[in-house]
Amino acid sequence: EPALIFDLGGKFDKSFNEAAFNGAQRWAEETGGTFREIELTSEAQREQALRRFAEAGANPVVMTGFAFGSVLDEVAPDYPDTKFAIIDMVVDQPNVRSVVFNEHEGSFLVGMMAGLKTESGTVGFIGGMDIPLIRKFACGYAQGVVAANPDATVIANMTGTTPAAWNDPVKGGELTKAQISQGADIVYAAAGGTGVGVLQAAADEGIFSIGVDSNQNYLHPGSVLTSMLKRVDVAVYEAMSQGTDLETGFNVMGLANYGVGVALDENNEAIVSYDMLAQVYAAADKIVSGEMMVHDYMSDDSCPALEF
Amino acid sequence: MSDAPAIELKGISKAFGPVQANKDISIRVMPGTIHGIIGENGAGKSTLMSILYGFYKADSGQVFINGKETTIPDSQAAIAAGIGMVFQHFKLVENFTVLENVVLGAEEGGRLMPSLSKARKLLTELADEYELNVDPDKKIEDIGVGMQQRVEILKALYRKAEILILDEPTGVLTPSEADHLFRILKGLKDEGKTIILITHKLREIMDVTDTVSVMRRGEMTATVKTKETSPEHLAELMVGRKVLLRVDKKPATPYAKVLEVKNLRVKDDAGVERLKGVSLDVHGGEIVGIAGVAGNGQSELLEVLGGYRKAKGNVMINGEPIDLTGRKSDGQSRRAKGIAHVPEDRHREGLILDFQAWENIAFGYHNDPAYQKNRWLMDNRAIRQDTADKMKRFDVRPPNPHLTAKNFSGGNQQKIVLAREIERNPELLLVGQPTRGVDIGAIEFIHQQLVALRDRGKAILLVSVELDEIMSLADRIIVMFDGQIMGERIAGQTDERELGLLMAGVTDTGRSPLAQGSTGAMRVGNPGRGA
Amino acid sequence: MDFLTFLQISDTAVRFAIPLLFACLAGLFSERAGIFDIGLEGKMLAAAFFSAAIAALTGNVWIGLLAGIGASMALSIIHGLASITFRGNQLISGVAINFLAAGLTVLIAQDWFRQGGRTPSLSDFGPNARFNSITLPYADQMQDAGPLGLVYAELISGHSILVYVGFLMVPLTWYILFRTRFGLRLRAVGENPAAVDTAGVSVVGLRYAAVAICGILCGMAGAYLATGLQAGFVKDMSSGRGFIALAALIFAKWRPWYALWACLLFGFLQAMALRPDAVERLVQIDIPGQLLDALPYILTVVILAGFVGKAIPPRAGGEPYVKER
Amino acid sequence: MDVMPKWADALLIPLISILIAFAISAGVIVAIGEDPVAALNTMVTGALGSSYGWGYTLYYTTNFIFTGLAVAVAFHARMFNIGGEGQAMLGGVGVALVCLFIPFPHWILALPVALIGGALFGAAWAAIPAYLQAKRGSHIVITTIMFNFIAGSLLVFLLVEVLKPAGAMDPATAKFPEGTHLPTFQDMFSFGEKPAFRGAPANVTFFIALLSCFAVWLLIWRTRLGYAIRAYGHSEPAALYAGISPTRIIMIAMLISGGLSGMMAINAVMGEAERLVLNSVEGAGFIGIAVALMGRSHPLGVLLAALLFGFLYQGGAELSLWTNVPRELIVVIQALVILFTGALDNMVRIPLEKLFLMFRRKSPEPATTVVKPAE
Ligand SMILES: Nc1ncnc2c1ncn2[C@@H]1O[C@H](COP(=O)(O)OP(=O)(O)OP(=O)(O)O)[C@@H](O)[C@H]1O
Ligand SMILES: Nc1ncnc2c1ncn2[C@@H]1O[C@H](COP(=O)(O)OP(=O)(O)OP(=O)(O)O)[C@@H](O)[C@H]1O
Ligand SMILES: [Mg+2]
Ligand SMILES: [Mg+2]
Repeated sequence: EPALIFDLGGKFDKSFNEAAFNGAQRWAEETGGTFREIELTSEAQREQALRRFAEAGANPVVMTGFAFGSVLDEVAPDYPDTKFAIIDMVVDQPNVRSVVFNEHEGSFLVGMMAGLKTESGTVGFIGGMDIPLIRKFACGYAQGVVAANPDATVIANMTGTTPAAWNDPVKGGELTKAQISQGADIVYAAAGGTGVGVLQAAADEGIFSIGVDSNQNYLHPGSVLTSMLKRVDVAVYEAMSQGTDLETGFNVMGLANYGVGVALDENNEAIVSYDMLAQVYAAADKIVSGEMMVHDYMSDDSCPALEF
Repeated sequence: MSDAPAIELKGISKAFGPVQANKDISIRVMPGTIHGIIGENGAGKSTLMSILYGFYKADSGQVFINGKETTIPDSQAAIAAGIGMVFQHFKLVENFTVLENVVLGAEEGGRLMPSLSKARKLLTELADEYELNVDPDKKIEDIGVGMQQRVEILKALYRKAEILILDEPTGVLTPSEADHLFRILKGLKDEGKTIILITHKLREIMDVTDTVSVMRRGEMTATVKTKETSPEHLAELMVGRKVLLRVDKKPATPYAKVLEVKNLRVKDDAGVERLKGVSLDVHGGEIVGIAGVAGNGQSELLEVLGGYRKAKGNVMINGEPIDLTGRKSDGQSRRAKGIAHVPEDRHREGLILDFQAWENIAFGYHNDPAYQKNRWLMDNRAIRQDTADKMKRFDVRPPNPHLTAKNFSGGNQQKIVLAREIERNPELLLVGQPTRGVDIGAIEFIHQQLVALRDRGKAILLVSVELDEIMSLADRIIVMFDGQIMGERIAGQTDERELGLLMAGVTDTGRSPLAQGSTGAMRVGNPGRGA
Repeated sequence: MDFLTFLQISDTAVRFAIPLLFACLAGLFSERAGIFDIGLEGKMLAAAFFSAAIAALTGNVWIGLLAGIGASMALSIIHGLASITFRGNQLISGVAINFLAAGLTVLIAQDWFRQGGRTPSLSDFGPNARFNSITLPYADQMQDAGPLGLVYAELISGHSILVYVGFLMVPLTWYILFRTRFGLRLRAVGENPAAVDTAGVSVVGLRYAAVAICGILCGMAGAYLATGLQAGFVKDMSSGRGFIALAALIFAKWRPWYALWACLLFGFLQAMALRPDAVERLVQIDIPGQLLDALPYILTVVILAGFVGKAIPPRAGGEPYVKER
Repeated sequence: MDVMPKWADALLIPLISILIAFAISAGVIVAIGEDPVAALNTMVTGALGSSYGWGYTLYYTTNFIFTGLAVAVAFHARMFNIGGEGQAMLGGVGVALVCLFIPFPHWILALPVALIGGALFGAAWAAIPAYLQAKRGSHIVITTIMFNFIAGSLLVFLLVEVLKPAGAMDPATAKFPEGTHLPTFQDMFSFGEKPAFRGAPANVTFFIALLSCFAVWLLIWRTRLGYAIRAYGHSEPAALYAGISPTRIIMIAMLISGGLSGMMAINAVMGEAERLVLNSVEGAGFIGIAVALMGRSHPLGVLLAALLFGFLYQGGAELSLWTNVPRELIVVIQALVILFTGALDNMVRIPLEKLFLMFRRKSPEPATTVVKPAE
């Protein structure tokens, strides 16, 4: 029986963790299997949850979030017969599968859409906790914006420096309003549960927003321009499907293997033009083929298109 | 005016937990009279009056006002029945104005401003009528206690009280303020109001009351017409036996100077000067008594000498100066110099009520090497042994070192404090109100112990508001008024009248430290704010 | 910082200040009556949850507001029982109430909505499920009518009804405290309850009244958080605002108008923490956000220490009124 | 006069209070549609049914002993130190600095130095509110609350801007070096094949906590300083009269209190996480209040109460792992325990006193009460 551990944002953050949950749900529906799950409510539970699941024979144990990294690094050797999968972090242990995403590629594409859609020439980015991973989103986004619209300005804000930043919709909303007042007419939220507040504020103020991780277009139809899909669901689904034979090692999910992408559905078809889509697809092709490189912030902790 | 009593209480009982404060008390007070109530501390006087005022609820009993049975569940009902009360401890809001205090609870209508302006008019009328002048816009914290008491009386009158209860109103007043108060009370009585006056001072009872009731141990022991009784008789009723007022003692044989105080000055937290240059000395083998109305600096003097108030000036013990401001100005350093101190308030300072007797015997002397097992730990067994010995010698009952201090009666609590301090055989013993709230038997014992210490050649500085106690115990008497020494007398060569005048700040030029350079006329000083 | 940026930060500051203000005035009523209340946080949190939950269930934010007030009142009554009727330690009671709210809101939220301790977004329940912002008349036209017009359009207009109610509460509180019989008695009971008692007024009644008012105002604070500022409840959403309100109360020396300024100041600090860019442009140095976060508390400690004007609490504050030992 | 015998005051009242708190908690569990008996069962087996469970229970207990003692010591000086949370955070910083920057060859050396580091930092954080209370009369409760928040911000700043290793995403320090690894119960008590306490974080600090209980008992009831602290706590004017300096007592009591809170970090930071993370205290500072209240500020009582809360914590974690009851249930129980043992104490005491009084009035004077002096 596989197990899934959600990070602090909680299963229903409408974003990252929820995507993981959807993947597990899909696996359960397709195979009729069951899985154990737990939502962490405190830091100290991480290790305990891992150990308890491993001890109880759950296999594989899937966890979402980089914060599990150091804990898993320690726990994994204690349970050599259990397979672990961690998302968003690389843990170098023989029984661990590490899944990371090329968020900068997906962010580049939504950035392009923002650059094409903006009327004010200013677009915003609201990150959750200020960590390299989120800067990677921001950097990809900014590159995309500039690629589509060289004159555009990107304003970037982070919600905070602690995990609380993933779950602070009030602050997200206020940051959005601040960016709107600075001229932004599109904001991209890469902030977990905080993003709920961002999207809400954008809808309230009548501007566009861009969702993240899950398809968030349905949250405010006509206001959410698109969502940067990060197929955590796929990663979880695959891990669970492989079961005890989970293939360990390093696993990158990018545009090429449909790990990231943009969300198009009936909720946003009216606001996304054909021309816009054509340009985005063209760029995606180029990225996949290697013709175009999107700079990854985490490769050298710097960003050519944005200053933090 | 009907001939029904203005107040009649029948069978009032009240217990506070295990303490039976009032037991089956009945009393009748006729309208248009002043009725006195006397009794020892803790006799239950305040409790009885608080029940009448609806502040406490009686466990049983009935109240009749003007012949009608009245239930008084709360003070509102008492006010409605025409009762007003001035409490022993005033019930005023310190940072409200006089006006606000008077209106509080008697406002008219929900909006404040109209009732305030209406009250202001009424207040000036009342003030004129009864000579109760107060500034309605002054804050309570800015006026003296005498003034505060007027506000309390005005509060009652504003509520149209026909029956006025005053609980120990003169304890905080100077004699002249007290005289003024009694003039007012007589005026009220002449208007037909009924007044109940609680006091400890037999003289006041004899002067102003028409009838007087005596309480003892929660019971009403007698009610008599004032004209038909005498102070001695009342005292006997109060304590339940003949009172021996004189202390048996040989004349003093003073030795060398032990304590020398020069020009001591103290300011309180509010910056008011409470000691204004006090100088005195005490020799070994004598008891020097300090007389004065409470709040004239005696407490501060003891506190400075005892080491818990900082001061300016010079103090020497056996010729050695002691630190009045620095690190060595604390109680521990004083004790090291051989100063022991029986504080005025045993509940507040002298004892830790929640500590057991043995812990209290070590109190203040907890650093004594005899009480230590080693460098780190105290030797509790030694302390308990020592306590048992001391309790036996001082006849503390019950002689149980493990009993919590609050479970001893007042007299025995005081004996514990005295045992602790006197058994140290100090060079100088400071004693404040040694027999306050202590029954007569214990008083005798305590006085004997003090005299015995004196006879061992030690110096004793005694502060007491009981003039009788000072006169019978002290060899020399110093009178304090408003932070200054008014005069000094040899005990056998003075009388209450002379001391009373000094206590009121009236001094003859010859001997007063104040009078130097003055014209030689009689002077009347201003009282300081009471404590 | 240009004027517009300033206005926009102020606008955020107003929204942040309002929950503080409600809670601060709540504490003011309670503490002026002699009941210390460190449970403002908990009451706010409980109110936030119940207002959002009931608004979600009924689709009507006004019913939600009532529910929030009810929840906050329930905790107030517990506090009253502990500190008035049973003469317990008010601080301990406050601590307990904070925990109670933190635990119960999540527990109930999980039971009702199964969303990990949050309510669903209120925007899913129709337009009446939350307090929407109100555009004051002519706000749009005033936008270009000089700086005053800008202030009107950007700062004054465009808040939800509770914001305006919050500001109205300040003069109202002042009036009640200093111009009514009730206020006189309330202040007296916080200074010397024995004086009130002997004047024939019920101390217990007054203190319960104060605690109840505190409950109502905390309820509005919480409801504003969850249904005005946000569209739903998330776990721990009061995130220390109750304590900042407490700090503001001390900062304001227990006075209503000062409370307004203190809350606006603290709201402004919070708003500045959101705009490190503007702050940096203003002061030319990079102030760590954490310092801005901590500033309200630091300022309060400074005030408490009496270095800048002494804050003297109501004299009978924190002490149960004991007539019979 | 004492209405009730000592045992009733020390045992009966807390016991009844806890029973009420638990009864209400059971009601809460029923209300959210779970079975309280099954829940209790899960908690007991999870927390006490295996050496693993005990390993967690005792780990939490260790934390709570420290913070409980901290609150208790301050209580004896009649100060309500709500600042345990912040003091423990700072204690964590002290421990982390010691562990990261001093190369220790062996934990035997690391432990005492880290202990001092943690205690010093914790005490330092308590010193400012203590000073303000002693010298400026600022209410210790309010200042310690403020200091909790300031500590939180300071810790974030330190972790994010100063101590976080380059490239790391967590706001946490680097892993402490091997030389600071404290022996866990698993290291100490695993004999033979199957390891006991496997993976559980309980470690040698537990014994330090027990020692601290004893030390605090000695301090409070056997030393001059303890005597002075208690005397001051009962009556400030009396302490002044006796020559006990309030400033000194306030400072010392708070420094000890803060130091004890800081020592908690040995267990949580050095023993468990082996690095300083943002939330290593996890509310233990507040639980200390409940523990001290329940334990009547006596070290033995604190120990027992800490054990109870350790059980609740571990049991609650198990509960949320295996059932749908969220972990917040423990927070609710904790709140109820604080409410009933602390604030609503009189609700139990008053009726009980009446009962004893009735009983005493009927029966003749029992042996323990006062004998009225004969006259
Ligand atoms: N509020 C109270 N709670 C408990 N016990 C009380 C209370 N008030 C008074 N007592 C007790 O009741 C008894 C009677 O006290 P009361 O104040 O009536 O005496 P009193 O005659 O006025 O004494 P004093 O002359 O000192 O004013 C005392 O033993 C006292 O300790
Ligand atoms: N406020 C109080 N609270 C509790 N118990 C009290 C209180 N006041 C008095 N007692 C109890 O009542 C008993 C009588 O005390 P009180 O001081 O009235 O004695 P007393 O008759 O005046 O004796 P003594 O003559 O020795 O002073 C004491 O044993 C004490 O335990
Ligand atoms: Mg009295
Ligand atoms: Mg007595």
